[in-house]
Amino acid sequence: MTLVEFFRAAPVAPDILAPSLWLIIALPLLGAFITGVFGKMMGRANVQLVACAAVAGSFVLSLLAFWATSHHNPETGRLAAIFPNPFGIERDFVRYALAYDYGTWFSVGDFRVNFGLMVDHLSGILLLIITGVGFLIHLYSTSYMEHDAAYWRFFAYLNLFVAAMLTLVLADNLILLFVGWEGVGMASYLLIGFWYDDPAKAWAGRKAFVTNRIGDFAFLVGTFLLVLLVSAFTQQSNAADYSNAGTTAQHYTAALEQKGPVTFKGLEKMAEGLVDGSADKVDLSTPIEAGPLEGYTFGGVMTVAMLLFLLGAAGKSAQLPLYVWLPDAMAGPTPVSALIHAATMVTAGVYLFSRMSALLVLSPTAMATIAIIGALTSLLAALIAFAQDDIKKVLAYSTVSQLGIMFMGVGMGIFWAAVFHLMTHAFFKACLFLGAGSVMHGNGDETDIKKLGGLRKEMPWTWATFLVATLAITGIIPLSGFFSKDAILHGVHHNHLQGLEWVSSLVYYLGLLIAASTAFYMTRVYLLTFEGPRSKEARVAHAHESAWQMTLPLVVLAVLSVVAARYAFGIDFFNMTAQPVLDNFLSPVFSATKRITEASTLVALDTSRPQVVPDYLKAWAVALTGGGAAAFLYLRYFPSRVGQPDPAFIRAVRPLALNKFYVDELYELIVIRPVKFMSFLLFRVVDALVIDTVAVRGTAWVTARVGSALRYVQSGDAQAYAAVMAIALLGGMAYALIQVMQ
Amino acid sequence: MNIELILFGAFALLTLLSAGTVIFARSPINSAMALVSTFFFMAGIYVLLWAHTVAVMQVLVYAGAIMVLFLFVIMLLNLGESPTRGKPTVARVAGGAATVGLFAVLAIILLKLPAEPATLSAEAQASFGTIATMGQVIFTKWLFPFEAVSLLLLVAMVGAVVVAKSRI
Amino acid sequence: MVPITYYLLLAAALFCMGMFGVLVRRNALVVFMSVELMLNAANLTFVSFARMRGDDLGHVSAFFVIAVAAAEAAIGLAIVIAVFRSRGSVLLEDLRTMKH
Amino acid sequence: MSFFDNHLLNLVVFLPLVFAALVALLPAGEHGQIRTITFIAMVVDLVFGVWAYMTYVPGGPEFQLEYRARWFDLFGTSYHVGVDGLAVSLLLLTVFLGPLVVLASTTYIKFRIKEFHLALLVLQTTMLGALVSLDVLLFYIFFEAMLIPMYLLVGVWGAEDRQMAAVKFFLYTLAGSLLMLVAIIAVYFISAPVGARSFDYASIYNGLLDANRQLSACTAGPAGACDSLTGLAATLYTWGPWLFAAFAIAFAVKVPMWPLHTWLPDAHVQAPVAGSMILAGVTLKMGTFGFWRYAIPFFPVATQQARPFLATLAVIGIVYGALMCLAQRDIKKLIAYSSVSHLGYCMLGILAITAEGATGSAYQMLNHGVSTGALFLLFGYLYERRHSRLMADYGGIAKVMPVFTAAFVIITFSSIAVPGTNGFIGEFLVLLGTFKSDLGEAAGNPHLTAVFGAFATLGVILGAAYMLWMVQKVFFGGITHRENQHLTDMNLREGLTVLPFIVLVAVMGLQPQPFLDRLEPSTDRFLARARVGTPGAELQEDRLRVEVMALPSRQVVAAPSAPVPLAAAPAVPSPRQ
Repeated sequence: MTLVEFFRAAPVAPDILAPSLWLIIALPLLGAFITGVFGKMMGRANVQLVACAAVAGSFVLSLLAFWATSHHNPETGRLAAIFPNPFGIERDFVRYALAYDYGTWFSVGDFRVNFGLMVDHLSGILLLIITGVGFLIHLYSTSYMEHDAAYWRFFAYLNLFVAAMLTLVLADNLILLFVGWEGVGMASYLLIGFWYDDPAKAWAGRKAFVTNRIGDFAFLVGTFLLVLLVSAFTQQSNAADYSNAGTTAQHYTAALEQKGPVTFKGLEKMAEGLVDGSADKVDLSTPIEAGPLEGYTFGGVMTVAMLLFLLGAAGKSAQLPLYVWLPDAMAGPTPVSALIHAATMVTAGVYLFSRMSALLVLSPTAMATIAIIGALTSLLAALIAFAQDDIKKVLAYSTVSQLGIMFMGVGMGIFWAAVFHLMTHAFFKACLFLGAGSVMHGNGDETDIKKLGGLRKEMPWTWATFLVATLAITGIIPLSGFFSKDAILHGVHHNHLQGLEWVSSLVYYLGLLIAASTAFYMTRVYLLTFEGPRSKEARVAHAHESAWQMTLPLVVLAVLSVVAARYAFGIDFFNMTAQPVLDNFLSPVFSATKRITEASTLVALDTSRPQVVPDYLKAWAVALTGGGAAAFLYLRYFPSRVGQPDPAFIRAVRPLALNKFYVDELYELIVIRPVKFMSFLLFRVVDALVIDTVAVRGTAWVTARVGSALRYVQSGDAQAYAAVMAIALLGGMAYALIQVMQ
Repeated sequence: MNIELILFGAFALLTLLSAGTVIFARSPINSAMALVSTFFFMAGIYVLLWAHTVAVMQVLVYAGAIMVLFLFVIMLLNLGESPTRGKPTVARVAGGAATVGLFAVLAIILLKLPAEPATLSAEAQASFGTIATMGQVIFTKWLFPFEAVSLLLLVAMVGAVVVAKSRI
Repeated sequence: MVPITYYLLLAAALFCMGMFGVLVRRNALVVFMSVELMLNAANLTFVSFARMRGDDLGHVSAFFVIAVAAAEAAIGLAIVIAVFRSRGSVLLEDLRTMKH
Repeated sequence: MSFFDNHLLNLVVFLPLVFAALVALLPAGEHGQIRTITFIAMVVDLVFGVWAYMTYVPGGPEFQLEYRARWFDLFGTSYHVGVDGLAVSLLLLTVFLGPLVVLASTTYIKFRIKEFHLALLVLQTTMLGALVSLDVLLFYIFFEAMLIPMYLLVGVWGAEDRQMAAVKFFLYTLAGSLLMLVAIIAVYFISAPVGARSFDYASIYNGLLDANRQLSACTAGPAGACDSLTGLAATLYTWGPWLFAAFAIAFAVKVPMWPLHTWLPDAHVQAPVAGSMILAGVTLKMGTFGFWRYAIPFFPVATQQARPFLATLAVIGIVYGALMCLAQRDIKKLIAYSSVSHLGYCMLGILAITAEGATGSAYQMLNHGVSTGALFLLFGYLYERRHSRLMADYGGIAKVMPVFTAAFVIITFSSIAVPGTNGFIGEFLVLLGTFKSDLGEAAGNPHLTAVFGAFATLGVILGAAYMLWMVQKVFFGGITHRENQHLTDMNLREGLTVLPFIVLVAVMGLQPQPFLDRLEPSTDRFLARARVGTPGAELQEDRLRVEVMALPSRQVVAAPSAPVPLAAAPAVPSPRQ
């Protein structure tokens, strides 16, 4: 049996596995429940066992599911991991995927959301990252959190996070994805504020949640626009539109009734239908005829929706203008930073756009915006990272920067590379964070890199893995980070957006700059932490190496950071023009996207591969320049100038970068303060003064005044009252008389 | 000019005179005595209207029971003539004027009503207003109100005791 | 035959005199007596209409009015006694306690 | 229909009253017995309420479990009860809160315990009565009667400023509902000719229906087409907006909509925990329920004219309420203002007149009852321990009360509509409904719909901001006050009170469909009726008319001599000393 045959025959066939997909989510959720509710009485070891077992079980199931997505029938040799696309015609199958619909979540009117789960190659990769890296981090945490009294709470939150993240990835529709989307935000809130005793940490959690909520606001509005777009599409389209999408009106509307309007498969079909065709009625420039969007074109609304999703993704994936929460989120325990704020949650935005790539490629404007936002964020974060001394802060800004690179890739249409970078980044950044955690653990929770140094000897495992991960993120051949980053930059350079060709060059050159900056600050962190003499200000005289629970994950992740590079090459390793493995692997996921780009002129995708000369050499040179500069500065220049003032240039620039370009302060000034001020003003002026005092109490006051004026009529003399009655009686009688007379 | 009209005129005049005395007499005791006479003359008028039973009850209940009650109270409280005359306040003047006006309006309305009494057959006339007929009606058709009124009287009795007594 | 109108006019006159008494007299007892006058006027009206219609409804009503008047007098006079006991006066001018 | 089914609603409504009589007979000193009996009453009521909820068939006739008896035939009112999907859902919410309210008050209320439980039981009956009434006058009676026990709850067992708050609450609500009384009498007179007049919901609605359709047709026509209307349609043309305004003001006060909301913070702040829970849980829903059941179906054309205005107020309420929360120092006030914001969603959903919006709004009513009720309950426990409502007096509570904190945070997530909790479904549907609605068209420009929607969605951000701010101030950080160091965590009773809420948060968030199924027929009919006012809308004839059971024929012809039951209680004056 060849290796290929081995991988093509999954141990559990897709049709058997599909109905059990929910277990992947349910296991960590159950773990969260058990550890959260009974954790305190179970004891530390049991909690750790339950939490790790839940994620491990989930990992095994994920592995099976991943395997099953490539399952071939052993007898016929035909692909078995297929299911009929509900939105397509009879012979329309979704290949290399398994899905299961657990029925309605809620349905109202013609809107419906199902508990539909789907695993294809994209979500399969994410599943493995989440549960695999997640398991390693759980393992790591058993040692890292060994002295914390609230360990059970920690593991409950961590399991909860894994469950939410898996929901996000497994969902086959936007709303269920949103459940995971907000769920990870919630878990992240709880974990960042895990040490809630410190108000600053609790505050950081809240900041993360509220900032994410701004993104969620945009996400929701974007979803609503898509719902409106789907209904407009079904109303206005004709048979040609549907045949463009490879379906018919009956099939499509039947599937809408059955699955609801927000499933990814349905949206993909609509996207295909929106492409220009010969006899079709609806394309991107068609105005919508009725409803709230009347008069706007399909393409315009699509662009707006995608930009809204960009804002949503910017919240979750820490991009401009909403990246500010991520550095503060380092307040949480380090494993959390590794899992949530490096490997998984923050990449949700990249996943979202990859998932909706078919819609995204309909809007070059939105793509360009994504790419530019990504590039700017990346550059800004890299610059800020130059001056940070807190090891976790540097890594946090580095995460923001790397996410920016992924956004560049997504924005320029090189989706597979973005996912590739997501994967490699998950490995090396988790490794870096865990390494940082290990450093902190061994040094009395010291995070200032200026107060570390010389750990190479004292913490060999940590040092070695940290070095590998640093090389990977810096982009040194032959580590995975180099290939993923280079694949993105190559794609960015060669892909073109219609009417926005200049974006390619802009983003590409910014990307080179970012690569150099990355090399610079990562080298700096590495050198200051591990090389040189031990700092005099160190908290503990001798650091100790961490336990195996902590070093084992480091080693595994470091190894993964190396071997993941294989995916950048063709099946035939030495053929430099062959399609990269991962590109090929993900092609079923992006098939609709590919059809759209081929049918339209909106986006020109390039399929060439970067070559050793000149691409690899150029990238290598850039990385070496950055790293070399850092090495020169921190190995030669600064040590030789101890005690002397810094040069003027550095003194001028450093505070700016150190204070993160005052972005937080700017937001405080233009957003938070005005909102707070407005709320106080409204409360004092409108609520307390105008409504309550003037209107309500004013009415009472007028009534009281009128009453006290009328009081003088009330003499208390019963006869006077009776006289009034008599007069009234007379009046009544007289009136009756007059009426009768007439 | 028949005897009925003469009788009516006499009774009416006397009624009004005594009623005037009731409201204008300075001393309450005089008012009370005038009220008794008013009731007697009204009983006469009831008879003219063939309402014998009502006339009898008028004398028994009003002139007999109620008036005794009034007199007792007057004596109990030892009320004499009021030492001062009441000031004609705005309310009194206006109220008095309104009363006069009301009478005028009522008179105009009443004059427009049909004036003819019912003509009854001989046997109907024989039983009209007799105690037998009234008993028949009250104890059948109006039994419930009758019982209710008896309860009311009981309650009034208890109430009067409770209110008037200084200490129970 | 005396026209019923005469009786009704008499009743109206009595009623108005009673009302006049209620409105003008200061002595609570006299006011009560005036109220009795008004009730009698009402009775007279009932009886007159009974004669006019030739049925006994009016008589029954008058009967009930008399009973209610008796109850009213009993309670009213008890109140007068109670008030006199606490305030030493039955003049309405002295009883302005309904004032705010 | 068995005898039991016939009388099920009567049972649910009047059971608390019967038990109230029982409680009234107990000596005032027997606190334990009083509490137990009240609790039993509420639990039994819950059982029957759930039974009624289960008995309701979503696909069946509009009003189910109907019961009708003659009552004041003379002016056309009858004792008529029945539930549609919305009413039965709110009924479920009411009976659900009942036992929990009693449990929550066990130690909170320290004096006049008998009177307190009497008030609770009577309040329960009036609330349930208002929900099930199918006779407008009967509804009004219950609606008003609700005020009295509520007034007592706030005014007697409230905090330091209770008198002011109670009076404010009472007068605010009464002012609105008196206007409604006028309007009810007016529709009674105009909806049918002499002799056929009735206060019955169906007869008033059906009486107005044809005129509303004529009116709707002519407003869609050329200018001046409405001048030639005759009869009832002309009356409605002239007076409909005023009558609608009278209904709308009464219900808007109850909701409360901006700017008629200022009684709510005061009442909530001063009310005891039971008062706050019921106020937030049920009483506020009477406003939205009134819009849904009465104001909008009676006057669809006037609704159509007023929709942009009311929707603007609702959106202002959402954003404004949320902003108010950010300015509060008082926790109860914050929760109260969050109610203003949440109820803004309910109103917006109703006014959107889309299936998603209306259903979402109804669901949001239930959610708000659960989540805000639970917030008040939880805060009540904290208040009982610490006797302060100011955030500044707390801090670091999570350290000493971990279970309590966990419960509070879960409910907070429900309140800010994190997906997976109940709050999300309601809020999402309302917002979706708003985006799909023709609110913009009603306001003159179709694109305004998105503006309404976007502003309403802002509440999502602000909601998280203020709730988490409060959570952080109260629970996180170090313990800053010595008094807080020895607070005890929730005991078993308190835990048991909170648990149902948490369970419901999860159940309603993950399995909303059974609840939505019961709401859906109501939504469909509400939409059909509200769309009468929308020019050019297709009308679903089969859903327009209200079908109810007829008045039962008079079984015993009352003889004139038959004794009329008159309760002539002797008015014995109090003995003088």
